[in-house]
Amino acid sequence: MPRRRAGAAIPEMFRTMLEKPSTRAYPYQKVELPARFRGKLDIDPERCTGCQVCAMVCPAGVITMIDIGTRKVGDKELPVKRPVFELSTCIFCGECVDNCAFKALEMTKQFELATPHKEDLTMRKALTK
Amino acid sequence: MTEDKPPRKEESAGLMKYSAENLVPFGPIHPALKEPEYFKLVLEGEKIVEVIPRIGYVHRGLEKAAESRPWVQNMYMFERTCGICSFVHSLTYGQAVEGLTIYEIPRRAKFIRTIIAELERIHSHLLWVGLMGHWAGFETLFMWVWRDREVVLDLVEAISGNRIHKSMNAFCGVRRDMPEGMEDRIVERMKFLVDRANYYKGIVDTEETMLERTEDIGRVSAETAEKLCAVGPMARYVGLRRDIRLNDPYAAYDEVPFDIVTSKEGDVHALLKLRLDEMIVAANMVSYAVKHLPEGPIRIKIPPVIPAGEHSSHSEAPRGEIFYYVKSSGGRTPDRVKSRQPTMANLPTALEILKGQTIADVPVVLTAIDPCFGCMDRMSFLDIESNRQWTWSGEELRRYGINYYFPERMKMR
Amino acid sequence: MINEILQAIIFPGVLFTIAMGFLFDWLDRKTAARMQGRIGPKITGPSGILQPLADFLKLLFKEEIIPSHADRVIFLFAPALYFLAPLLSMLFIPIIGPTPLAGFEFDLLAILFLLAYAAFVVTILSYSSASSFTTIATGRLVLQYVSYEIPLVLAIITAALYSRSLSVEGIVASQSTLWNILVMPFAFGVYIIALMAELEKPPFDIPSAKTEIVAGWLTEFSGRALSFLKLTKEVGYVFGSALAVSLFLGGGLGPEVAAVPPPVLYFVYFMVKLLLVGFLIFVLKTALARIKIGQATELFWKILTPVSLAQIAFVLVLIQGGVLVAT
Amino acid sequence: MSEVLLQQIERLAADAKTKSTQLHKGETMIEIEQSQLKNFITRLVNQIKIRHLSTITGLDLGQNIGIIYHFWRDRNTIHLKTFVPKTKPTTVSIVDIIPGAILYEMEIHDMLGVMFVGNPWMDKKLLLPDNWPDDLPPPLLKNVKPADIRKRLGLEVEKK
Repeated sequence: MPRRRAGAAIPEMFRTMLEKPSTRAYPYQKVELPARFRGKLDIDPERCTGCQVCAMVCPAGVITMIDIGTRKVGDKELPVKRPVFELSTCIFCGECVDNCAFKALEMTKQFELATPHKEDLTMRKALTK
Repeated sequence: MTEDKPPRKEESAGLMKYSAENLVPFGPIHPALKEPEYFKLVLEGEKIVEVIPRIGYVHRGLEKAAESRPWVQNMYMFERTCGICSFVHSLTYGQAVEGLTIYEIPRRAKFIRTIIAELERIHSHLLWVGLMGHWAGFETLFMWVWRDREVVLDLVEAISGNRIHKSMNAFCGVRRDMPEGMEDRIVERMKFLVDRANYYKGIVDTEETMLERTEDIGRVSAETAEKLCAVGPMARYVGLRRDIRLNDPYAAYDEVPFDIVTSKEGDVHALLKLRLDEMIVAANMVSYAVKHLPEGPIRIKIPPVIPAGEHSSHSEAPRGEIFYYVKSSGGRTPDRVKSRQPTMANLPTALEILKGQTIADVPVVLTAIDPCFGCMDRMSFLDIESNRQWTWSGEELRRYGINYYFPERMKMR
Repeated sequence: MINEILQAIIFPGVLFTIAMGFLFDWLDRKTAARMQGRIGPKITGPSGILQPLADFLKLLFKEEIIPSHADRVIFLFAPALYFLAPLLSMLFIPIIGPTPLAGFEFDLLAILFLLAYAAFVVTILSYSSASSFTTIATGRLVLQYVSYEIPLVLAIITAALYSRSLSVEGIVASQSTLWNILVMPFAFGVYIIALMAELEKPPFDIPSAKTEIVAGWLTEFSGRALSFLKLTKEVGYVFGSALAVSLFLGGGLGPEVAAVPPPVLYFVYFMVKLLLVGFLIFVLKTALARIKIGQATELFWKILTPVSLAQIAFVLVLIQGGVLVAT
Repeated sequence: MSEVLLQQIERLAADAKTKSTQLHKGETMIEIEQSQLKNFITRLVNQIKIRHLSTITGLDLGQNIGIIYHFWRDRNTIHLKTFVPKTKPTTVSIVDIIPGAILYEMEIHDMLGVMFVGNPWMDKKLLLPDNWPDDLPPPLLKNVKPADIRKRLGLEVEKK
């Protein structure tokens, strides 16, 4: 049993004092993000075909498909759908990105998403196309 | 005496034998508890003779929700049962579901699962050691330990892309491979963590004030702990060799050499040292697994329909045994998912330890089991109080509050 | 006359003391942060030096809530009474010269009285807010007070005995050749430990242990009262360290200022010693975990009281034997 | 080791006039009559020394409520399954054999309404809110919809 004494941490305290502090002064000093960081979801409207796979796998119900018109396949009229993202409920799992066969979805490095208006986090980018 | 008063509804029947003066509430909001839980302490003077738990303040109804969601979505939902041991939840749920399929998990995926699970254990244990310092009033230990915890979190972030909810698991594999060229960095960081853990062991062993707070507190006999089905560090600190990694290996635990740590002392001080020792073991396991990572695929894609059947799986989370039971009727959604968290299993032991202690020891003992009440509460249904208040306007809420606390003032208006 | 009033109000009187309180708060936070690997205050002023002032002002403008069960009179006025104690005591400490602002022949007794007075005010203050947390805190406060009071007074008395004076001025003057700490190191140690208990610094932050009883006796206070209570604690910190400097470290005396000290050098010496004593407390406070009230009582009664009694006996033997008599 | 354990379990199951099925490697499912349950668990604990109860699962099986006791030792998991009719959901408590089961039984009582005779805390709620009405069905039954319960309690939050 080692000797009991009060103040066993003092030598280490002085050593720590001489070292560089480990705090990162975040808003003043930007954080370096790792290559795999999963931030805000982004969509490339050019590539999206409206196949609905992302909406099916999303665990948080972020993605809803909206009809934006119809197209003719043979003699049938089929609806054309595009996703709308309710990013305020996104859990950043990246399952939709993994499942997108057309590589239309992507997780950006953007993480400063706080906003006073919830509507700001609704992404309707794909609808405009 | 209070006999002539009608008992309040919540304390009816079973508690009649205790008079109201002997009941001391602990929680739901208490500075020692980071999450809302409620314990009714029945006292005899300063001594506690009976503790009645009342959990369920942060329940979200996960098990019911799981029955209406596809298998894959459930994995992410169960990962969010807990913010600290998130990976091991998805791992166990994944294993339970994988047992129903015919696919074999690739060996590389097993190793990656082991690495992440052990990193998570280091992170969880460091968190607990830091919190123990915080609760004992030793802020410096708290700050240092949490600073070192960043090392693990940064590694996890580099591997999985996120610090807490890793979303690494998929059925029959993992979603992301280990990044290129991380091996040296991980081994070097693990060495650093082993050094730090050894240093902290020295501190908790020699620092007089820390010893005075932790020694001889929270004792329980091995027989009692075994009878009460304690799991994880709570079982090992009284000498039970109960560790699922060793008893029933999953992932790559049968290929990575390690030995579990047990202690005979059975007090909070022993628990502190045991957790630091386990951290060292885990760090060595990570180093070994990274060096011996086999080549091969990391994932097999499986169809979204899981064959009918029932299967269970358990694994060793940082806090103890996590248990999942799944029943499938061959559809896209599970029939039943049962999940049992380690805090739930350790609670009877904690209640047993509390009996006979004084009120001053309640926070220390409850902390010792590393409670994660958020995990335990995954099960129930609706938070009636808060929901009802939610629909009120601010003025209504204020009036309700005044009426609740000062009914006489409301009458005067 | 004007000069004296200005001295009492601005320098080295009330305003200076309060400013020192803020400085000590900042130093405390900054050193503790650096020892724990953090940065500490950073934004307000250079290196965050104005942060304590900003905190004080912010609290000053916050809403004040009075609990319905509280004793309103005591709850509202006792913070002001408490604030007076260290401020008044500070006037007896010689800071810019060997003569304090308001010294008299038995001012050490006045200081002892003010120490007891502060403890008494805190106790009724805590008791007046009448919540379960403050009730526990009151019990702990009183128990802690009766534990540390005896060693603290014994340590102070040791210095007075050896210097054969009951005024701070006299004690400081008697140390021109030999500082008291060299004769009575144990008394100094006991004084520092008892001072930490008085200031409720870890490991003696038992009456305000935040993880056990929220904020202890401060729990029910808010707004103006809270800002002044916090300031009082910091000023008490300055006063306690200043008293240690005067009693054991020779006040502002040092090389070149033995006989007729020029005020500037005296002040510089005093401040350096003051900061050193403050730093000693910062280090101890950062290095230790909180102990339980029973253990604190045991420490003071079973260990520190005998130690300070032995120290007094040792000093008496020195005086009787004619060895090392102070000038 | 594992083989011996398996044989012992099978012998025990044969004694109880029920049969054990191998679910997967190391997992044994034993369906057992309610009346035999306590006897079986006593022997499991005392003779084979399988003392650790992982948890108790309750599940809605339509006509019946299934209660599964999950035990394990080393690489063997044993699921003991009994059935309780929904019309009279009462069974015996095993708290006197395994005291650690107390919270699990309370949980099933809250969630599926099964009464465990012999559990001292059966009159208390563990997870459900204190103001949960007595006439509401237990929430984990299959025919109970979360939306219905919300409506019944008047909690339906109107959407803007």
